[in-house]
Amino acid sequence: MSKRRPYVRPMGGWWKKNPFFVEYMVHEGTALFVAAYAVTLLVGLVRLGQGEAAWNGWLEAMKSPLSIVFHLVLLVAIAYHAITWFKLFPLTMPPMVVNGKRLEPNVVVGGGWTAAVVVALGLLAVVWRIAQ
Amino acid sequence: MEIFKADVVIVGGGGAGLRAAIAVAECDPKLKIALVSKVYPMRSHTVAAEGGAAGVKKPTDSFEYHFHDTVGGGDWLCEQDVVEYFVEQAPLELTQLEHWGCPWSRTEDGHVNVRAFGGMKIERTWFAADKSGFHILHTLFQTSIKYPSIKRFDEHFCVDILEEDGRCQGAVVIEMGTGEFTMIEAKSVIIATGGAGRVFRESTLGGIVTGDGMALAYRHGVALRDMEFVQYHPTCMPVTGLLFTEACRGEGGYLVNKDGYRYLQDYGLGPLQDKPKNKYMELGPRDRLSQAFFFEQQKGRTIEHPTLGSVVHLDLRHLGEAYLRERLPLIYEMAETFMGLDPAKDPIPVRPGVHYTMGGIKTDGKCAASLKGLYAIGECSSVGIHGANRLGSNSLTELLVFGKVAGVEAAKNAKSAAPGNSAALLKQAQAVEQRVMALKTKTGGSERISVIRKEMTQSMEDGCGIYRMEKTMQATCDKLAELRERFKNISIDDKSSVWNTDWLTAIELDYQLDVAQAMAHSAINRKESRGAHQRLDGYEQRDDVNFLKHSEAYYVAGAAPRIALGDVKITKSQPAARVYGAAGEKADQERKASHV
Amino acid sequence: MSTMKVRKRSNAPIFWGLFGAGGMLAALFGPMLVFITGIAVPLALLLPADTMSYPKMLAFAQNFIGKAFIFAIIALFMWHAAHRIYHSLHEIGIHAGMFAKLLCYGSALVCTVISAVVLLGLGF
Amino acid sequence: MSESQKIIEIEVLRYNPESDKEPHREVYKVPFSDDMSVLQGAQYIKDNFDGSLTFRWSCRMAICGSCGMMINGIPKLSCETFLRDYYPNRISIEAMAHFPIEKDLVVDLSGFIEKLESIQPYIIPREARTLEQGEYIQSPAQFNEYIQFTSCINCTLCYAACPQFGLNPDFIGPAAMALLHRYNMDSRDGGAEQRMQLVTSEEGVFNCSAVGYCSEVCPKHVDPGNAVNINKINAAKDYFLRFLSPKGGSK
Ligand SMILES: Cc1cc2nc3c(=O)[nH]c(=O)nc-3n(C[C@H](O)[C@H](O)[C@H](O)COP(=O)(O)OP(=O)(O)OC[C@H]3O[C@@H](n4cnc5c(N)ncnc54)[C@H](O)[C@@H]3O)c2cc1C
Ligand code: SF4
Ligand code: F3S
Ligand code: FES
Repeated sequence: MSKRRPYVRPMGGWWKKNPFFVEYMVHEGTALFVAAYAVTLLVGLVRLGQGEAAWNGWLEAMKSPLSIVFHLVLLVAIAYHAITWFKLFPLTMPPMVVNGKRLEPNVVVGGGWTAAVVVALGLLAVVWRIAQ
Repeated sequence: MEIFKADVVIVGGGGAGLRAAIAVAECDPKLKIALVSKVYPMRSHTVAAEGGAAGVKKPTDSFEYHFHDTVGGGDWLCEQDVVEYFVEQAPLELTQLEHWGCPWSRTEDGHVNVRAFGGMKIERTWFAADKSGFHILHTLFQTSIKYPSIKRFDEHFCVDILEEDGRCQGAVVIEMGTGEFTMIEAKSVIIATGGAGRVFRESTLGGIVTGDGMALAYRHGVALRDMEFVQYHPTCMPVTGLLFTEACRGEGGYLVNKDGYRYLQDYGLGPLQDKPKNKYMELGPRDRLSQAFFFEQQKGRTIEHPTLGSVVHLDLRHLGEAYLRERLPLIYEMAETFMGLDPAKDPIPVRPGVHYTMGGIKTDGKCAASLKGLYAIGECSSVGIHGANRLGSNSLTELLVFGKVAGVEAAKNAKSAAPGNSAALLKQAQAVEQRVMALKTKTGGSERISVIRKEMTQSMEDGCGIYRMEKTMQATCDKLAELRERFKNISIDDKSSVWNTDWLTAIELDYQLDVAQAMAHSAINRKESRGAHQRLDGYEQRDDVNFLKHSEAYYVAGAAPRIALGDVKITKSQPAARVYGAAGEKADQERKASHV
Repeated sequence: MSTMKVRKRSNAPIFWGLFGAGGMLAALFGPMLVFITGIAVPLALLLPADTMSYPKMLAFAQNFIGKAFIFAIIALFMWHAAHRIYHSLHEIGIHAGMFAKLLCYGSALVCTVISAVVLLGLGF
Repeated sequence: MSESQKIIEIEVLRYNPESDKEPHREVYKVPFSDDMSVLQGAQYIKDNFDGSLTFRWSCRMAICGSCGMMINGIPKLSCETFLRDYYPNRISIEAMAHFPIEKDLVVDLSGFIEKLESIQPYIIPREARTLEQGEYIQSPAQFNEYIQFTSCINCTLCYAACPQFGLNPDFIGPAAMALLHRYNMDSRDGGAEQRMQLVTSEEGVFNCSAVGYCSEVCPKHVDPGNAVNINKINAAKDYFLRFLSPKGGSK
């Protein structure tokens, strides 16, 4: 009979053991903040549907210091999501070929970041236009 | 003991073994094939081959040229009829590999490209960057998966072949993961276990290159032919022996001594060439280049490195980083990681190291050994194409051409041979098991395996190096006899069953000692200088009268091998002076003129 | 030897597709939206104080494009988050199985439905 | 050996299935020189201290793929990792993560080999060609589509790096997917559709959560994580478009 007795090591706490994995968990963790923001917006939307008074109440709540701090945290977390999202492009996207040459990973990432900044400023501009 | 009934058993999953397995499977899908390898097949040492595989490709080339390069390169110790067959099959086999997916490097127009190699008149080396062996091996391995009749015994270690009724009829293997034995019954047995260069100290070879199959056949009375011819590759990494492929020179690298002088021009390889020119300078054959190193060292013109010892420089700087990264990426990385230098900026210190065993299990042109039912292919075999010195890139092609031949022959034999006597075979296999187990279970030994191995490799290097002398060869023979004795007294630390590499290493060492003896005794017996066998003790010349002969070493239990001489098959190329460089070109022209 | 097992097709592409779309939207619009709705407007920075006044927002939510935008942001953010959170739970060793799956994807679904109902209720 | 010999401490995770309940650590003091690899350190231990220390190795030149280990917790080829880079600290070596340990540094690779076999890693010709017709023609652009994915040496470091494989050993994993992708991208091959079933299956690409560490540790720059992720896109296309295409995608 075989004397083999393969030993399987437990996986517990794997994500704490390597800085690479810690970073991974942090960027995965941004999802909590994305969800929190979506819920905040959803509440706003519901309030909007309930009429002007309800909506204004929501707007007031958004002005509370707690809310401001909360949104600052959201801003950081979601910005981090945006940064890492594009940083993963060389991994998650097919290679981009321009003139028969593959784009370097850092060009791809840089391109993604630039696009994100342009879109964000565009959004701000549109909102600003509408608000006038 | 487990029993597995196959039609063909192949011991060795390198390039040769895999090609043979596919050939059997394609011959007849009903034949059951057992493919045994002590490492997963894609780890076999074929994986390390860098430069490429030779086969006529260019319109300016011809079978004729490839034939003459090979026979002349082998110093006329080749079986010329076999070489003829070889050169004709080469392009077909290389194309076959392309169809199986091998990513050969290509020209801009999408055809397979060829590069220059040492001792070759025309560029005819098919290459896949500088990972040719890697790609060949992986292509073969992956292709082999297509055939359901190939049953692999990965990480199974072959400890003996079975002989019954004057026929070879199977093999006994140990499953490394459990330490358990299996008898594989088969009508045909193909040995494809690779070279034996690890009996030397500094070598380009992987740890598995221990000559197992050679020793197995040898112990069953099959001759080991031309074992004294051991190739030193001129450009190896000092200490580790890792290889810087000949393609470095094929692509235009220079070899320079401590004065920055391209010394090869002093050794009949000149005149000096700026661009790589076939058969000139750095593109001379390996034996000549390694010998030139030896003399440079004697003259005190090598570079004395504090930790690396005597070296010369392989200078690639003038080729530029971009070109080097494209054509020699592996070399570039190796220089960076292992030596911490940048080949585009620094010359690489190199010196010769043991690289290839020209000799091996004696077979006929169809890969059949003298024991019926037994075949041998690849580096462990001597089918007769390398003679006294192998030309770079002929060996990978050999794996394919003769792997296929052996597969076809073994299949034929398996279909025609009568069934064996299973009971008798099992009895034999059980005896083998007992003998091999005894090595592990015995107690009271005092010799460490590593110590014996170290003494063996050092002694082989001292006695059977690039240049040889009676006295040192004798010392090596004596040392080996002593080590054979001491081996009986080894101790094995590990007594367990699962993955007992301590035990397997001891079995390998046993094989190595046999092979080393065959080499040393063949060498001392050859009183001339030819190809890779060069003497400095009064036998500096080639002696065609007495030694245009193969050496054949026969096993004698408990004693030194018996060495006999065998005939060489000469068809169309009569022995001539072996010259390169300008002299070579002149000789070529004269030969042509005399033919007209 | 090639053995062709019959394998079960994974349904992951649906969730993965929603995850990817949401991740992309969050990366492109997320930070600026948070800034606008959560910081700039409440603090009247940069933008006029009435940027998000009831009439303006109502008009926006009644406009076809505005509706689609709001819906996409809320729903896809949720699907993105649900997918990641579900996986992370599994990764850190909380194998809540079906429960976690229901909790994560279920809340995404609930949010999606609510936002759709409200948006439709606001009329065109 | 000279007297100025440096000594490094090597801590090895050892496991003998026949006598140990679970792995334990042992420390060896190994004299070393600057050109010594971690593999040579292990060999030194085996040769001089304990012949029972067990590990795989062969080529010593980072091409056979046998010598992978966790070195200070990071999957690496021990033959191209040098002791000098850790000295004077203690260095720890351990069998590759996520695989069952057979003995000491040797892990069970049979699962990986089965995966490799399951992807049909051979040319399924797009169009037949005889040897007499010579080689297939492949333009530089076609060649560049797949060549990177041919460089995999099957060292399985990427599996030791991928937590998703650790969590679900059935996941087909990075290297096998890279090889699958290699054949799909080869202009000579027409088997992509046959291989799709595996890609889209429950063992397939969607086990990957784009951790990306596989590509990070790959010694041959195969970027297996990219192969996995590109095939998520392919699989998703197959999933949604199967109703449209006449053949109905793969079943
Ligand atoms: C660094 C290097 C570069 C080279 N470059 C070139 C080149 O550019 N061109 C060229 O033509 N040639 C080259 N060569 C030579 C060529 O690569 C080899 O001669 C050839 O690959 C040998 O192939 P093989 O199939 O005979 O053996 P291997 O590939 O060595 O395979 C041997 C097989 O036998 C198995 N085996 C051995 N013993 C046992 C046992 N006891 N039980 C079970 N299985 C066993 C092993 O597991 C392995 O699978 C090079 C060699 C080296 C070392
Ligand atoms: S993809 Fe890279 S890390 Fe993974 S097995 Fe292949 S070579 Fe090793
Ligand atoms: S690490 Fe694993 S999760 Fe994906 S990107 Fe690589 S396969
Ligand atoms: S020993 Fe071959 S890869 Fe390290």
